Amino acid sequence: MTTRVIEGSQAAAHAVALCKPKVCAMYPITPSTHIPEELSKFVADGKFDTSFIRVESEFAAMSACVGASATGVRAFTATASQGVALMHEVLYAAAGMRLPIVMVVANRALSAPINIWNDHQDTIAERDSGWLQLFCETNQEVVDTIIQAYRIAEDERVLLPVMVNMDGFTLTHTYEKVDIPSQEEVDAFLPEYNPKHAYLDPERPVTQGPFAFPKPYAALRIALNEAVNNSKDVVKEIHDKYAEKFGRRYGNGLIEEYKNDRPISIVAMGSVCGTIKGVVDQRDDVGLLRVRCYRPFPKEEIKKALEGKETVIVFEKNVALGMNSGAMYSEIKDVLYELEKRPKINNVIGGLGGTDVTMQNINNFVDRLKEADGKVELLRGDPNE
Amino acid sequence: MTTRVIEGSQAAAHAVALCKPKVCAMYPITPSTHIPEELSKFVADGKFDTSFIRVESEFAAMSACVGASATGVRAFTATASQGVALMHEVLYAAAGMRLPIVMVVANRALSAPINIWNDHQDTIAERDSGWLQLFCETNQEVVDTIIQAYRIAEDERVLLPVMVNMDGFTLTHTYEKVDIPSQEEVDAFLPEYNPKHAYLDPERPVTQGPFAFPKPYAALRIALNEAVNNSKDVVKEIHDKYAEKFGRRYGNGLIEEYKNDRPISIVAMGSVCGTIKGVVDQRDDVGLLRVRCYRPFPKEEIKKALEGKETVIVFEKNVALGMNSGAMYSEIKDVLYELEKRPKINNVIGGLGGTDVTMQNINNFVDRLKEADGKVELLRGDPNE
Amino acid sequence: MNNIPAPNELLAPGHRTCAGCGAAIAIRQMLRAAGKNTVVCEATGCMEVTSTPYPETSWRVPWIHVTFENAAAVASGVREALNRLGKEDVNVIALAGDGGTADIGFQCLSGMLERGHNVLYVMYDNEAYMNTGVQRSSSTPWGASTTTSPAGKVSHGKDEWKKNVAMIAAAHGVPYVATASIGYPEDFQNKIKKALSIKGAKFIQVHCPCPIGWGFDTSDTIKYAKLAVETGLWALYEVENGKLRITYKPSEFKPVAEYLKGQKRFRHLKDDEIAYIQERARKDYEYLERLQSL
Amino acid sequence: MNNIPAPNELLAPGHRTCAGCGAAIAIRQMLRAAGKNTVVCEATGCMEVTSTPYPETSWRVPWIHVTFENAAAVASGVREALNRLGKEDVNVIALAGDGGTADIGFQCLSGMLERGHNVLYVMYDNEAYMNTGVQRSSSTPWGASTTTSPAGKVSHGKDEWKKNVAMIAAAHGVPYVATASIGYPEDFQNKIKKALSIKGAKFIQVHCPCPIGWGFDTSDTIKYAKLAVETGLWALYEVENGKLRITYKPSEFKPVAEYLKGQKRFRHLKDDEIAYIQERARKDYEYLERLQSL
Amino acid sequence: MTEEVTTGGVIYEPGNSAKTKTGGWRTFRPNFIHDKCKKCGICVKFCPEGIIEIKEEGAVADMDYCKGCGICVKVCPFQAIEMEVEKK
Amino acid sequence: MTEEVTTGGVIYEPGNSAKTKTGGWRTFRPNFIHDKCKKCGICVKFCPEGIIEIKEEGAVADMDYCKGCGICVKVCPFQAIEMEVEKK
Amino acid sequence: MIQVRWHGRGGQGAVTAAEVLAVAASKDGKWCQAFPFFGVERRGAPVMAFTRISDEYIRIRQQVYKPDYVIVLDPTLLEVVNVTDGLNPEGMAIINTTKKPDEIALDTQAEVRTIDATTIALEEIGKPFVNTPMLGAFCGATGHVSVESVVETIKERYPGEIGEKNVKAIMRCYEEVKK
Amino acid sequence: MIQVRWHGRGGQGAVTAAEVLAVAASKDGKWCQAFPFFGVERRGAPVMAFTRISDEYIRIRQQVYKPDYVIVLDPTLLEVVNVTDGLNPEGMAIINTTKKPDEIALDTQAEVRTIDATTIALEEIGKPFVNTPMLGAFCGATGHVSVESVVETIKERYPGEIGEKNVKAIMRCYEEVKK
Ligand SMILES: Cc1ncc(C[n+]2csc(CCOP(=O)(O)OP(=O)(O)O)c2C)c(N)n1
Ligand SMILES: Cc1ncc(C[n+]2csc(CCOP(=O)(O)OP(=O)(O)O)c2C)c(N)n1
Ligand code: SF4
Ligand code: SF4
Ligand code: SF4
Ligand code: SF4
Repeated sequence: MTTRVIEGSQAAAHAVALCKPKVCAMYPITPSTHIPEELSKFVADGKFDTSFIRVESEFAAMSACVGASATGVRAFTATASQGVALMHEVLYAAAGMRLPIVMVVANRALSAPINIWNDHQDTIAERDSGWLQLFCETNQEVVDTIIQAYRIAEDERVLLPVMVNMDGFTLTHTYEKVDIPSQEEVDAFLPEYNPKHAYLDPERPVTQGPFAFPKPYAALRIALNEAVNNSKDVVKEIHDKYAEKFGRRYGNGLIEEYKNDRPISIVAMGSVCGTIKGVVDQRDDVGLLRVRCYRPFPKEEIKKALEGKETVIVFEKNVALGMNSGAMYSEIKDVLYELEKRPKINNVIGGLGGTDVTMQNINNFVDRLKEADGKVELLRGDPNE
Repeated sequence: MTTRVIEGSQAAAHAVALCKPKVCAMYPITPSTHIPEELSKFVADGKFDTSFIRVESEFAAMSACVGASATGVRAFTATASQGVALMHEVLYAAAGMRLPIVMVVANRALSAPINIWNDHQDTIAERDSGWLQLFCETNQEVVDTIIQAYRIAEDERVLLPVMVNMDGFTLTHTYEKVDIPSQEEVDAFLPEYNPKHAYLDPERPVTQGPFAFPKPYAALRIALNEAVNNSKDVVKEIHDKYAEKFGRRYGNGLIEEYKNDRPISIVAMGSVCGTIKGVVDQRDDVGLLRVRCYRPFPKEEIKKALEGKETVIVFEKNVALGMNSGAMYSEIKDVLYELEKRPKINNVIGGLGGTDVTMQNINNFVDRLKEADGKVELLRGDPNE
Repeated sequence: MNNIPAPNELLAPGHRTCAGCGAAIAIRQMLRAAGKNTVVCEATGCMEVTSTPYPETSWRVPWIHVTFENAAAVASGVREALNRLGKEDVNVIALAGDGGTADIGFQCLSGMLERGHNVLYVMYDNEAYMNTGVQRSSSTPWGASTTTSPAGKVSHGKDEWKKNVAMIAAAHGVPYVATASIGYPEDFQNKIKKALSIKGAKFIQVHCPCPIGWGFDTSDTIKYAKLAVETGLWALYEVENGKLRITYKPSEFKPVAEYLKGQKRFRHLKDDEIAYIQERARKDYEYLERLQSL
Repeated sequence: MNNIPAPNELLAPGHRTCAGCGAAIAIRQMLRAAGKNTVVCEATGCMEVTSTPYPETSWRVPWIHVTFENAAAVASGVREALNRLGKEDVNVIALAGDGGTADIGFQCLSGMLERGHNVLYVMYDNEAYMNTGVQRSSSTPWGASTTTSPAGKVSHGKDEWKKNVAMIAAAHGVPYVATASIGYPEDFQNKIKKALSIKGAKFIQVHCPCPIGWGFDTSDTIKYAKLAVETGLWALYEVENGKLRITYKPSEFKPVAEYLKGQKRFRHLKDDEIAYIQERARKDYEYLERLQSL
Repeated sequence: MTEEVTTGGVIYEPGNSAKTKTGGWRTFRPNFIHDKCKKCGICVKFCPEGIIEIKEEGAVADMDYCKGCGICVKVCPFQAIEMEVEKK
Repeated sequence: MTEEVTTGGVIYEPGNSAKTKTGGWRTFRPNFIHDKCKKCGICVKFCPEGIIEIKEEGAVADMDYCKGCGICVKVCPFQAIEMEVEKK
Repeated sequence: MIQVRWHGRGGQGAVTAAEVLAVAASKDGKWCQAFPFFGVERRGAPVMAFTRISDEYIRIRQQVYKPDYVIVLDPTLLEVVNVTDGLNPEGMAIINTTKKPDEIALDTQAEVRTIDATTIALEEIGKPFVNTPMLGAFCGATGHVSVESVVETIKERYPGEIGEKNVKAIMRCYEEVKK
Repeated sequence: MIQVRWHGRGGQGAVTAAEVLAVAASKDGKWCQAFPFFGVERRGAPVMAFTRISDEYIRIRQQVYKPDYVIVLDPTLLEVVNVTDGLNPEGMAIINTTKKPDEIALDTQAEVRTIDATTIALEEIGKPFVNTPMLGAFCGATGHVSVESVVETIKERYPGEIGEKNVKAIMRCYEEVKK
């Protein structure tokens, strides 16, 4: 283990190299680009032994990862925004084929208009795809989560691809202290990938990605749905094992509660949770529920954490156009629907296209909404708004 | 007006030709292919005067539609499934650029595994994109909705692209009686497209699709969100105008209630609603709430229609993986969250990958779930299940 | 007796191609030449849909399909993974129809060729999107009637000349590019073997008539394959390290009309249109011979 | 005095390109030749990001950007729409960098060329993904160090030869393809004008050095543009209806080392590597001359 | 059709499509006339189903799969195959 | 930066980037020596900003926008432009 | 509502027959639906298509599991497909074959009628196109759709000589099946 | 917690300086954060970067609106950027310029110090690289980070002669700014 003051992207690259993916297929896109750049340096200097495929698009990046993973090796890619969007079709295919690819997404807004800064629209748009999604708050968590991600993905109860989401710029381009585990430590935690279900090998000719008639299709979707559901326990379990070995925890691996014994609870994801914690430390009426594992959505855990709250404020960085709210707002309401006594619940959409979310903003919306119910606000990005 | 027994795709093609789009850019994919084929015949016989672009992919199809629409002409495409998925990035761009393109989607399951039959996963995955989505029950409705769609899309309060969803095979490949309006009738209803906000013309050089910094980006997203919200009234209004002129109505244009004065209400979309109506006609405990306008989601209308129900059963043809439910289930719960007395609510996911949904299936799940609360079932596709 | 049907075939019977399918013949011939130490990465299309109706498969080699447009990119990943596993000797073949190659999969192909992965890409060219019901592809010949380029009152079928995918692939500077035809199996199979013996990215375009899409009797598949070559409409050549060589030239060309006439897709063509095709075929062949002399 | 800054320019000042940007020069030269009766459809890249920071734009002609990869497809739609509006006389130019053309936008380009829309596609070739910070594209030259093909202990920079996009475009059989350089504005502008006078799909690849990405002083942009041509590494030619013509050949070639040496991206190259480039440049030019004689 | 499925839809039994006897599609059947057969193997190369084998007695097709396309009939240089209406 | 936006982000004012004076980026400035200028116009063709005009007195650059790249200095065949440190 | 199931082989026109029957029923003033079994079948493979006919508007969209009538275009199908699956015992199977009903032991309680449509087609049309002739058989055997409407539909769709020939074949089947 | 804002031009190394300061602070046992203003600036355009330094773990992620210190690498920026925007009145602005503080009327109540880092850089490094020298100025003027840690960081990053030269420039600025 070494501690370094390092950019988020570099930290991610170190973690990836420690996981030893045999194939990395990547395409540059702001703000994820420093990850392939850093990995390219490792490769050019002979420090990282991988097939680095400099693909012609993100569509090809994900396709090559699918090919590599289906051949039985660990595969990696990183992207953002339009890159995620261009992968859309292949993302669904990768999950349906049950291939444990790991992808880091440097979350960024989607066009149009084009904008290179952070929000979560890019991966929120992939929430039905069957990919697990883990959202990180700090660069340390990015490192830890990438290493956990491969183990989760490759677990036989899961066998699904995993997205590690880190906020573009706010994490990718920020330097801060990060502990980087040693290769030995990671090797001990993460064994070699040795698939039983799917690998292309003339010694054992299998067919992958066939055509399915209605009934087997439905059966395969049902099995996929179950695998995604099952992965929740695995995310938790592997987070625990990692915590045991490396001494770092993020709540219970699924959600993190920070002073969440207050009457008001903010629900949020990603790096903004740091700023929210800053606000929580300043006042005594509000706590934080951070959703770390967004897919699968840890419904029971969230319900428990929010039961008995007076007011819930869901803060999110996406708009579900046509719902006039963020995507998670409906999901949290879904979860709380069954409660005997429902909290008041409101939605704040902020940080769109990289607009800053300040402590002032957070204090203000808590003050505005603590008595409200069913209100949805969209922030314009003024620091004092 | 002429009445014909005609295949759904042909009916759609007739409606499209009546709307006189100047550019049609299309790529074949089952089960939407008969639409471009039929239009190709019209073109080859000199009956339909359009630029028919035989693009190299759906990505290009939507891109060419964007180019054409941004030049100020009506544009059309039709696709399904993987084709919708491949357009994903451009769909968001088209909405963000506020271009009133109309697209017919012959809804079909998404890979993997590959399957060519109907479910709704393809367009459900685009529900945040800013596209309006109208789901049709019959081929007559497809015709009427396409004609309405252009007028909605081009309304200055809207200026957004519209998807007309028709179930693959169940509608596209089914022959039934359809009234086809005359060209004069349609011309009178649908004036020429004459955009003020966006057209490429050297006489008035505008810049479309620029780069936006955080604050203008957020402001543009907020404006987009508002436009999507506002479109609800326009969908209703134009449906009413159409009904006045052509004498056909689909509920109030947003939702359709069928004997929905019973204690149990099934909520559903698309052609399966016909079969559900068959069941509703047979029993006296259950009614139907058909969601015709899925985006924007008509929250108030749905709330009103479901208020006071004992049990709501949301039937849908998609899985929101990681939520262990369909996407609309959470949305309906969101809508009903605010009710003082919440109905019991359950979710049935069926029809995946073209598995048949029978009256027997519907009767069975109503019987199983009428007392239940919070149950989610996935059907395997057995006709007696 | 052997209990396994067609034991020497790497594409097992029971596949659901139409009777008389030329593409099925192409794949059989290809697999015979490639042998079982081969992984096939296939794009969506007739051959994929008909050969893998879950839980059945006709493939006796490892096979993967992901989407319509990414066979070459998937193959890039498979190749690199195999190399990392020390299986450099396994052949990787990317396989797609003309639509999956010349149109929607063209970018993945171009990227794969440019990066030079040790992959052989085989384009089976039945000259339209057959799986979805005979729509025009860029590889459809000029004048052919398809469901999206139908002959009609104001249309004579497809407006554009057939896209020259093999020459475009050759312009990528890869070590080996060839055209072939199922009517000439030895030529085709030699090319497959040669390609697989060369390291780097290779491309072979094999012409395979489709009775349904072209409109002829199921028994005439090979007849039309041969006629395409004998009329000079389909030339058999290879480009090795930039050097073009015609591998088979008919001693005398038959008139293109002989090829065109029996096919439904061409039956609307008028004499002057046939003459146009004849003339262009002659010129193109001449140009090819000039390239050969370069 | 006129109140409008640079009134004769169709790209207004105030754009945010780096000082000394070669691509900005290319666009200025292009617009001068094309004139104001022109619609530009641009891909994401340096030129797009720097010229349209909402609510500002540097464009004085109608301009549209949609995504990184679809300039050619958008242009296809714009072209057809203009035709339907009776504006056949308006020029449509699709514009993209080498990444947006040779890699991620290649399929849309190929489709547009194949269908033969009356569009001129201009690829401004600064030989890497500059907007995102100098990553390797397929148009990056062999041996160049970029952030994704960095020179390092076990790497000499990019492994593959520069993709020959112009010749690949020519293999599509379009009526006009040309290469150009900002160092030779008359040649470039003549080609733009000629291309716009021809109906159908046209392609021009213009070489434009980037001081940031290549690593040289901002004042040397034109020097390197010219050196590329004078060393024979970048040939100026056009292909009209299949006929290739070199439009400018230096009377004597300078050694490639003169071009390579001042640039940071090449400074790690060893003598034998430079010799390899020299040899390949010579051969490629010879081949071009043979094609010219065809 | 079973509803038990494999993880990711992987098919582990190579070539198990041979379970499906496409011979049922046939309306005509090739009749191999062994007297005329020279065992040249040409028909083998062109059969789309890959089901013709050269046996001692001459070329033999596995009629479980033969779809009756008639290609073999046309390519045989020795008229050793004839097409007949399938009699059922 | 205003938060009032146009529908779809369309920009209606062609070339309004001229509001932004990129002259502030400059650390060096070109000095046009009109005595030496032959008005050949070569510098005009190569300036990335498009801000050199040939006036009566010779070539003149609009210093509101000149980023000081120095290209004009290098391409002028008559050494009629020199680079100086920007004095502020 | 009556439900009809058509059995044929890819390329034999079962879907067209199902559709023409719907059009004809509509001419009789009825509501109708026609659709194929949504397969990926290739030329030669067994296929199915369906027609629903009713005096009332037809809402339901489910597949047909219990047809009232089954029409088989190709006798060779009897060996590979269970054509009477789910057939209404009060209904009928109409088979194109040279055989008599009792020669083809079908597993059904419904009535079975046979007709040699291939011979009729060869004689009248000159080609073994049996899908339109079998429409005549359906009209003759069941009376659910008027043969006049079928004839009218065929004439609209195939004007001229070819239509006339088809009509002759239809009428012959119409008459013969009654016997 | 203290917050530092760096002003420079694209290419002058403001981001690197912000980062090095964070690394050095970390060597002093502090928590730190460094990040650029996330722009699309090109070479030559004005850019900003930030450093946060604290004895406590730094959670917050918002941008810096009220810096305690402002460091300006390029005097020409004073005319195009409001470098003292939001500057803590108790804080300080440190400007690389040949001028005296009172010659450059800045709109701030905070202390202003100037240093001719360009000349020092040219003399010691031989090139006008002012970002590292200005780190010395920050240490000297504020004492929030030890110059030893900055020197150590620079030596690690630029081993050999170039590092030594930088260190000399840093130390000169460190001393001179105190005067
Ligand atoms: C993105 C996408 N678009 C369209 C399709 C529909 N589709 C599947 S196969 C096919 C045609 C394949 O044509 P070709 O590649 O020529 O192969 P063939 O069917 O002729 O064998 C089409 C259009 C698809 N599966 N995915
Ligand atoms: C789908 C997608 N992938 C990646 C990007 C990120 N991106 C934007 S511009 C660019 C590089 C552009 O390179 P090039 O086309 O060569 O133009 P240049 O920047 O050099 O002018 C990249 C990688 C994007 N916008 N969209
Ligand atoms: S990076 Fe290069 S191409 Fe991009 S603006 Fe700067 S100089 Fe121009
Ligand atoms: S082609 Fe004819 S002669 Fe040759 S093996 Fe086949 S049947 Fe026998
Ligand atoms: S008829 Fe066709 S399928 Fe049958 S054996 Fe001959 S070639 Fe093969
Ligand atoms: S290049 Fe020199 S001589 Fe020519 S116009 Fe410019 S300044 Fe004058």
